Amino acid sequence: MLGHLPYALAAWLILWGLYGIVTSRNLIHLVICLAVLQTSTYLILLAIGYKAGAVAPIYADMPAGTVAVDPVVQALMLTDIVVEATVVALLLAIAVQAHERGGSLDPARLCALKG
Amino acid sequence: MLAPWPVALPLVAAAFLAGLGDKLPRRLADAIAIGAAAITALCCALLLAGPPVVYWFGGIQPRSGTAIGIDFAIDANGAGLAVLSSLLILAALFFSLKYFDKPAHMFQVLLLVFLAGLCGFSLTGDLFDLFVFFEVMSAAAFGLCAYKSREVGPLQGAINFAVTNTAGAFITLSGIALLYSRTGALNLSHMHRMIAGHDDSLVLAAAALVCTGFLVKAAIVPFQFWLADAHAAAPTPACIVFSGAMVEAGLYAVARLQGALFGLPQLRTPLLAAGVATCLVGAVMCFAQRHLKRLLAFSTIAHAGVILCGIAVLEPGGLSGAGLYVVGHGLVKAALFLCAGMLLHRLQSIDELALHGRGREVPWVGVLFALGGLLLAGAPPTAMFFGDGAIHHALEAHPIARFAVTVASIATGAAVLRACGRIFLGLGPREPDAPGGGEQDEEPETEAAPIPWSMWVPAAFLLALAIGSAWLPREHAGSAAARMLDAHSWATQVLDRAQPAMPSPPPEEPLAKGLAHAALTVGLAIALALLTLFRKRLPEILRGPVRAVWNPLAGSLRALHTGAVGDQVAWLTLGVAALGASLVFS
Amino acid sequence: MIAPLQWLLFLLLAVTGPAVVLTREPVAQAVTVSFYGIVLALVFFLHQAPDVALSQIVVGAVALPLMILLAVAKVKRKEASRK
Amino acid sequence: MKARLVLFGIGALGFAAVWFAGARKLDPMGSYHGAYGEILNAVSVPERHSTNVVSAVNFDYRGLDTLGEEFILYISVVAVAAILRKQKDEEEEDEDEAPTQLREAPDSDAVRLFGVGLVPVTVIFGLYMISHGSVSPGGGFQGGVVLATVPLVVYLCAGAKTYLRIAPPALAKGGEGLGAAGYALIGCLGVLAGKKFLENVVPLGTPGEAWSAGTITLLNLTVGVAVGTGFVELISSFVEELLRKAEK
Repeated sequence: MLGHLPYALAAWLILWGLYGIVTSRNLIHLVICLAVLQTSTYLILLAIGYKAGAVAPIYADMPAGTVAVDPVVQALMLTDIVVEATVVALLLAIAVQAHERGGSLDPARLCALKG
Repeated sequence: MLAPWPVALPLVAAAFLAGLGDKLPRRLADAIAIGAAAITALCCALLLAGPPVVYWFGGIQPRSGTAIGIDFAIDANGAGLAVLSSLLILAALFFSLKYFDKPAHMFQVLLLVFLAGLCGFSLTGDLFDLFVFFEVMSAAAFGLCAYKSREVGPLQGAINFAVTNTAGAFITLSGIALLYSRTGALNLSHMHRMIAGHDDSLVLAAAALVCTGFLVKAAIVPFQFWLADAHAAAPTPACIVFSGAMVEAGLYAVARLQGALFGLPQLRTPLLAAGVATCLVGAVMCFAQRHLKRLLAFSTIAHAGVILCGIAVLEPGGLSGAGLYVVGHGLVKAALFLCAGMLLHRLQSIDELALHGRGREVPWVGVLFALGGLLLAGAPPTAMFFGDGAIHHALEAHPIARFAVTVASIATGAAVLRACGRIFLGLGPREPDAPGGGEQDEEPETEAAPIPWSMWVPAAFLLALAIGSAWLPREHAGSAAARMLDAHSWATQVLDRAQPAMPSPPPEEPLAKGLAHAALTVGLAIALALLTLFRKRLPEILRGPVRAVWNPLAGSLRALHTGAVGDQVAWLTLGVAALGASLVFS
Repeated sequence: MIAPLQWLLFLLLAVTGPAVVLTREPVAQAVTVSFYGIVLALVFFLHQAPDVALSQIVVGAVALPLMILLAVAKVKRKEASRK
Repeated sequence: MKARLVLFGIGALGFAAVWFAGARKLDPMGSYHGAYGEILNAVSVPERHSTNVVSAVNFDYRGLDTLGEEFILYISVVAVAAILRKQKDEEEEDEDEAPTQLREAPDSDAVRLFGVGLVPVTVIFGLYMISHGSVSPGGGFQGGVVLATVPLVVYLCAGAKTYLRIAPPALAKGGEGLGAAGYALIGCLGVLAGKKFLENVVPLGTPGEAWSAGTITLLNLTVGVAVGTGFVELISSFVEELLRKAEK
């Protein structure tokens, strides 16, 4: 059962991220909550590809055949991290611009402004 | 050999344009963008005409049944969606030539990357690659939506769009991770072999999570709230691709995953229920709009519901109907959006009531618009007409879904025809300019000017294509749909390099039945449009009960569409939970 | 078998994640999210994912907080010039 | 807000229940045994001469994903620049606004000295990471971000004018396009050689050395260029108006 705790932790982070977005009154804060939501996916991937007692999949100083953890999930996590960084940058830019045009970072007030 | 180009070509062109765009003469930059999209369309069309192909990137073939590289597994459905996308992007590129006052090569770059994302998304045979291209498409779409960054509306729409879709995408990714842990594979066919026959709660929960992101993109109830805010505010050339191809891409992914990977009959009930709800919500909301682009956006939601109903029966008949419907709907809806864009360009407004009678200045736009409305209601001859018939045929055993699909056709057609009658014929009384529920007129992108050829030609071209699509080989679509749902034959082709025979197409609905049905929906749509326009002339005894039902119905639905991103994400959470619970706990 | 240090880090994640969400002030959040990013990177490093840990450090602990601060600074500049 | 929280609460409970029902069927953490990873761990050194298997997966076996990833980054940078750009007419209006403080070089010699010392170390570290992506942890992405911090350090230690001198906007933009297009063009090399797109057709070299693993190293390089210039452009987009003033 203990080995399943990382998966529960991932769900915990997903729900906190969603909670943050649902209750946010500031777009910059909201975007960071989205980033927290995303970190949960790193955790699931990490937990899935981990093998107890194995080494990192880097064979520079290791004989071939040494047991290593799954390299695929790590490749997926790298892609995931880049996606996170860029989506966050894009959303922050939109938020800043919305503040510039609408004078507020509060999603509720922007909504009202739009009419 | 053609397989990589629909992705590689637009990307290289986009990078080239973005790096050098402001140094090149405007004409040359335009030519490069349009040329790249045209060649992409050609490549996809050749792929569509050929048999299903599997292309392994890097030449990395599967080893003893284990896929190691990434493949494009191309069939008629995927290639067809890619052709549709590239045609719409082509129309968007033409339309945008004179749409912005300033040179818009950044807009072209965004469109080209969007195209590459759509193509990769429709062709790939790898689950994680599907997610990557989904994000390519999304990132470009967010940029397109916020392109008019001087107004609050588009920015607010882009925030709702980006936040809900990104949250959905991460939920999809968590589902992908769960599936990976079970199967140790990412190739769709390989994964299918690992989970076939083991549909325990892990696979069911993962299926719900994976589908969520795509259903958000497809604007299926209760994930639909973002769509109208984004589609109505985005620049018109972007709208046509959003409504005509992006929403459909989400549905395509659901069908593809069900066909090649899950094969879960349990998905039928929740998807049908969601489809019915989407048809009805979209129909009511569409009819209640006066902002033309919002009206068209909500009609897209209704039609997405129709397509989902076709997919959800999980039978070749319904799926091939959905495929034809996607083609017809995409072309018609894109033409309608272009008409709305021309009105905005020429008359500087997009509000149905404010434009009362003013459309007489541009009668040709009216003709295109009316034609689009009739085709949207299901009039022959388009692929949409045949698709509608096939979906009805497949829904024989589901009377509620049939009813919802019919309502969606009638209401959306009637809404477009009503707007058409009011704007271009000046029908009906001039309405008092009541502050309409949350819709503001849109700031035009240009000074009022005559409509250039680069705007009306794409619209007419798309409608002509829509009519031409009636002659698409329907048996081909039918057997492609049967093939799409046959995970086993996919797996032998992808992993064992066998070339399985094409299955025979499902039986078709008799044409007479389809024509009778179309006459009914189109007739009712016209009648409904006229009744709404001249409702003041009806006796109060008829108007009273209608008002008593309609006003609270439309009012409460409108009240749910608050446009607040927090509400939308709360609905999203509820939607995932409902979808997951209906699969896992049934 | 998972060592106590790993459990400790997981616990830290379970606490700092909500802490980032509950920090409502963006500048303060840039600090908490940076800390959270470092904890994540440590988790990755301990679980034999050095490549990912490096990415996480450069993105989660440097680039992300930096972008937040830039965005906040731009918003503040605008507000100052409005007054 | 209250209705929203109730809605979310129900959804969250349902989500947790679905997640629990699914995740309890997972193998506990630490017991991975998938065939995919095992095969890749076994073949990537002999086949691709890349001792960093993650790099081999990212840039070779699953190279198409990284092409997509590269363009996600690229298009986001383009979109950020398009969204935050200012129109000419607005800039003139802005002239009347309260003067915003321009970042000049700091007075303290210690800060400048620190910057001077930091820059070469960062550059070398970044370049090492990019070029050794196929050997040891790191690669184009991580190295690119590290390199992108160099202009930032310059901006903080030597002011906006020097920043513009070492990272002129045209260079950043061109470098970005070059890096992004470069990935796709290296992919085309395979087709030119009569093989498949993204096929590793460049001589592989000796495992463990910097320029080994064929296209993996080349692709790392293009990613390094694209990511480095991309992040510089992102930063520039956010401080655009300050840079404009420095230019005048």
